[in-house]
Amino acid sequence: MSYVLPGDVLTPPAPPPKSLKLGPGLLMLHTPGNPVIAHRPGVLHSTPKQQHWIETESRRYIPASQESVIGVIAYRAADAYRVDIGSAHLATLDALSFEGATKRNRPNLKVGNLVYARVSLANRDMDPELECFDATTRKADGFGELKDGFMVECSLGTCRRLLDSKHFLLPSLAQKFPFEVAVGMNGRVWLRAGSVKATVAISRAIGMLDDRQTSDDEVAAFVQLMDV
Amino acid sequence: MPREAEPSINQRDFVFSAVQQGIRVDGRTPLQARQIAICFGNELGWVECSLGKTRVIAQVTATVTRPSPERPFEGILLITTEFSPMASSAYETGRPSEEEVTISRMLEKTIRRSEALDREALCILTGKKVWALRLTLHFLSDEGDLLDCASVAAITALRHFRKPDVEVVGDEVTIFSPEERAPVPLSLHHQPMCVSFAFLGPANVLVVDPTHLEEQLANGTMSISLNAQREICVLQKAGGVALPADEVMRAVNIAVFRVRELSDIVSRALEEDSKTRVIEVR
Amino acid sequence: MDMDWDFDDEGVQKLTSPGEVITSATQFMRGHGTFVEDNDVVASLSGTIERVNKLVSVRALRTRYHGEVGDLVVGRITEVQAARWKVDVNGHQDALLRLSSVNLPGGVQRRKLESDELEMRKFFEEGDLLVAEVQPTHGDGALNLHTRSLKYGKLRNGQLVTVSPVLIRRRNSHFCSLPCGVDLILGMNGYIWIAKHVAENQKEGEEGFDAEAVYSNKNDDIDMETRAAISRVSNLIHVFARRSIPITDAILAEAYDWAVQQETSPSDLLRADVGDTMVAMVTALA
Amino acid sequence: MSRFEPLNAGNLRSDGRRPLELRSFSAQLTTHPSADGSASVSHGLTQVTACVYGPREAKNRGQTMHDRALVNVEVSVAPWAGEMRRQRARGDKRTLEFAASIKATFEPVIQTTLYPRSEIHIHIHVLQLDGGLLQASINATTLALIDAGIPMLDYVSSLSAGLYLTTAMLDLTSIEESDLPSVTVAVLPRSGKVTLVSMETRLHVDRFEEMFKLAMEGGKVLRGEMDRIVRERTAALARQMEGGGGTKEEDKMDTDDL
Repeated sequence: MSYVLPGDVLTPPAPPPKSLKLGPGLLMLHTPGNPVIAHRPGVLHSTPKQQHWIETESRRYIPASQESVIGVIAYRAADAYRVDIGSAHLATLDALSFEGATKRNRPNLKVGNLVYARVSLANRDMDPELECFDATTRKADGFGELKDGFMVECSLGTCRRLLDSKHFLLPSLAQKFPFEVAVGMNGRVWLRAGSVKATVAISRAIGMLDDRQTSDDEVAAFVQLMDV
Repeated sequence: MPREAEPSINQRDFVFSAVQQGIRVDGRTPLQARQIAICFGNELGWVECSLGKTRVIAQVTATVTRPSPERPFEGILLITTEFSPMASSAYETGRPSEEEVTISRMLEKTIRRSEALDREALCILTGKKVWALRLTLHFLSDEGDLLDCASVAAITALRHFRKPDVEVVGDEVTIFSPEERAPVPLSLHHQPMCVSFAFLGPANVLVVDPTHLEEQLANGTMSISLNAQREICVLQKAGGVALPADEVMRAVNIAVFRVRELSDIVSRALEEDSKTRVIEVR
Repeated sequence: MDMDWDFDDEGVQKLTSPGEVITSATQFMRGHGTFVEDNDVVASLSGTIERVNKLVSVRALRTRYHGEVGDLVVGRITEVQAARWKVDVNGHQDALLRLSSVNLPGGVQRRKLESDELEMRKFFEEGDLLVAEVQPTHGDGALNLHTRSLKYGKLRNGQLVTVSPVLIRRRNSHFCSLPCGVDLILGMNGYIWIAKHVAENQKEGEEGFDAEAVYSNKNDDIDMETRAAISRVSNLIHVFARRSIPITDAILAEAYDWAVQQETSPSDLLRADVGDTMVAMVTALA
Repeated sequence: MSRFEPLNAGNLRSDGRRPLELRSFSAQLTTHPSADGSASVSHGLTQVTACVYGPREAKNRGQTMHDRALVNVEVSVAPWAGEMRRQRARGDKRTLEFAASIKATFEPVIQTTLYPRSEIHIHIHVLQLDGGLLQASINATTLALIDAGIPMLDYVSSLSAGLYLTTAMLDLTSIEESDLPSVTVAVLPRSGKVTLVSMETRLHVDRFEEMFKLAMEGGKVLRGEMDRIVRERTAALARQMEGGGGTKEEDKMDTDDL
C-alpha cells in the first residue's frame, strides 16, 4: 500500500504498456516523458494488469459508469425520473429501465422513494443516467425500488470497505440476526432488519465505522455487546 | 436558493415507526439528550461546545466605549451569530434563512431580553465610559439542535470571561492589564439556557434534542429557555402541529429538569477549567 | 352531539364555517370544501352547504376558479413554452394549452409541422386573450384547455372585465349577444369578454368568415356607438359584481335599457347612487 | 420614570377594563377587492390588515413543492404604527421572525395538499399598534383566508395574556405588554389544541400554566366573535346572490349540463 498526494509523479514503465489504465485520481500529462501524476490524496491501488487508481476518503460522489448507487427520487417527469444520487447533478432514470416495464406498465415511484440502480452513463458534460436492470438481459439483477428499511449516509471509503467481502462488519452482524443490506458506491447504505432495534443497531455500527475516532476494534466490540 | 433535499420516504417512515416504539435512530430514548462536551480555549471567554456532532464556538470580547445617550448607566451587549455554509450546505452567506433568523432571535431573547447579564455592572463612568461586550457565536457543524448547543456555549462563555479590572478616580479611568491586576468575572443575574423539542410521527411523540434528520421530519418544534431557578425566559412554539395544552406543560416540566442538568454540566466544566488556569496576578 | 340535520328545500340556505361539524361521515360522503375527521364531515370553508344525494359539499362565496371539464373559460397567455402555452385563468395554477389542442390557420385538417412549434408566437403571444374549453386533465391538477372549435380562439374587438367566478352560473351557452350590438363571453372563471357584435354571415363557417383573421392582432373598425355600448356594459358588470349579483345576459340587457332610458353616461354608472338605483330597479323587475 | 399601575385597588386596569375583559374587537372582510381575500381586524387601538393572494401560479417556480402549496408571508409595519415614528428595514430580523411564525402557524391549518405547485401569498400590514401585534395578525390572517375561500381545518384564533402579581389578565395593551410578563397563544378552537405559544418575558414555571390556559380559553371565545362576523357576511353574500340575481337557474353544482 502506498499513499500519494496531489502532484506526486508516478513513473510508468518507459513506453507505457498498451493495457495501462488510469482510474480515478490519476492523470497522464502530455509533456515529454508522459509522466503520470496523482491529483487526489489517497491510497494507490494497482493490479498486475496495469490498472491503477487512487482510493480517496471523500464524501462527494462522482458518478462512474457501471457503479451501483442508491438514489432518492427528486422529481417525476412524464417518462423519466430525476434522481438525487449525491453527485453534483441529478441523474436521469428512464421509466422504462426497469424489469418488465412497458409503455403501459411502468413502475409507479413517488418523490422520496429510494431506488437501487446502476450508473449507465457518466459523462462529465452530461447529467448521469441510471438504469434499474441489466440492459442486455432486461432482468432486475437486484436493482429496483428499495421498500421500507432505513438509509444511512457514510463516506465513500466506508462504502467500499463494506462492499469488500472480507470486511468483518456485515458478517459479524449477520451472526447476530438476519438483515438485508444494499450498499451504494455513492456513500449510502440501505438496510432492513426484522425489528426496529436491529435496524438501529446496524445503522449505529455503520456510523461508528464511518467515524474516524472509533477504531475497528471498538466497532467489533460494539457488535459483540449489542443486545438485540 | 435551492432547498435542501428532503429525506426519503423510507427514512421518514422508519424514524416515525421507531419513535413510536420509543427508539430513536441513534439509539437514544425520546427524552434522552446527546452527550454535551465543553472545552475552553487559551483565552478567557473562548468556549467550544459540542452536542453529538453539532458544534458551536462562543467567544466574548470586551472594549470600552461611550454608552448610548438613552441608557447612560448601562453597558452594551452585542450578540452576533455567524452562520456559514461550514455548518451545513443549507446555510448561505448573505440573506439569512428562516432557521437562521429563528435561532439568532431566540439567542437574542434568551440572553439579552431576559437580562441575563447585569448591564449596569458594565458601567465605568456614567454617560462617558462603559464596557461593550461582544458575544460572537460561530456555528461549525449542524447535526441538529444548534440552538441548545449555542445557548450553552454562550452562557458558558459569559461565565468564563473576565473583563480587565478598572479603577476610577474622579474622571480618571485606569484599565489594568491582566499582569497588573486579576481580571474580574462578569456579573450575571441568571443563566438561561434553551431546551428544544421536536414532535415526530402521526402521534406527535415528543423528543428532546432532535438531530438534523429529526428536525427535517418534525411536525413541529418548540424551544423553551429557562434558568435553574425554574423561571421561563422564552417559550417559543411558532406554529407547526397543534398540541393539547397539557403536552405543552409536559414539555415545560421536562425542560425544567434538562436545564438543571445543563447548569450542572456547565458549572462542573468551569470548575474543572479553573483548576488548570491561573488568573491571579503573580 | 346529535344534530338534526336537514336542508331547507326552499328559503334560507344553510351556512357553515371552517372547523364546523356538518354531519356524520358514516351516512354521507365528503365533497369539496369538507374533510373527514373522527367520523364527522367537517367544513373547511365558509359558505353554503349543498347536498347531492349522499354527497355533501360546501361552496365558498368568494374563491378563485376551480376548473371543471367542459367549462368555457376566458384566459390570458402568460408564457410560451415548448409546444404549449401557459394560460392564466384565475385558477390555482396556470392552465396548459398544447399546440396540438389548437386549430391552426389553413383548416381543421391541417397537420402540425415542426415549423409551427418554432413559430408559436405567431398564433398566441404573451398577453393575448383567448376563449377555450377545459379538457379532461390527467396528472396533477393543472387544467388543460383546447380551442379546437371555430367558436374558440383568440379574442379581439373588445375588452375584458374580471369578476368573482361564483357570479357566473353554468348555462347552455356562454356566448350571448345583447340587443345593444355587443357580444358577451361569460367565462366560467369570472373573466368576461365584451366585444363588438359579429354579424351572422361573418361567423365561422359562413361565407363572410375570414379564416386568416383567426390569429390576427388587429382590431376591426369599431364605431363610437359600439365603443360606448361596450364600456357601458363593462361598467354595468362592475356595478353588479361589486354587489355580488350574478351576471347574466338577461339582467345586463335589462340594466342596459334602464341606463339608456335614464340617459346616464357610461361613467356615471360607477357612481354609488346611480348604481344603487339601477340595481334596485333591475332586481325589482326580475 | 412614573410608576405604572397595571391594576388599581378597584381591580380595574389602566384603561378601565376588568382583568379578563377583552378590548373591543371588530373585523371587516373583503376590505381589498383586488386581493383574493382580505380582512381588517382591530383589537382596541391595534389595527391590522391582511391580504391573501392565491392559490395561484407561483411567482418563483423554483420554490414550488410537488405535493402541496407554498405559503408565503410578508409583514410590514407602518412607520407611524407605534408610539414613535420608526421605519423598519425590510430585512429586519424581528419582522422576518414574525413572518416565519405566522407562516408556520397557518401551514398545517390550510389544506395545502389540495393545491400542488401553487402559491398562497399572505401580506400583513400593521396600521396601528397598541399591543397584541401577533394576535391581531393571526386573527386577520384567519379571516382573510376564509374570505379567499381557502380550505382550512379550523379557525385559528389568537389572544395574549399577562400576569400582574397573581392576577392573570387578557388582551394586553402596549403599556401593559412592556410592564408585565405576557404570552400570546393561538388555538384551534374545535380541537382545543394550541398551535402557537410565544412568551418572551421571564416568569416562574408555576405561574405560567394559569395564564397560558386562560389565554387559550379567551382564544376560543374570540373564535365565536369572528365566526359571527363571518356568518353575517356569508349570509349577506348568499342573499345577494339569491335575491339579486333573479335567475331561476339551479344553484347547485349541477353536473347535468356537461
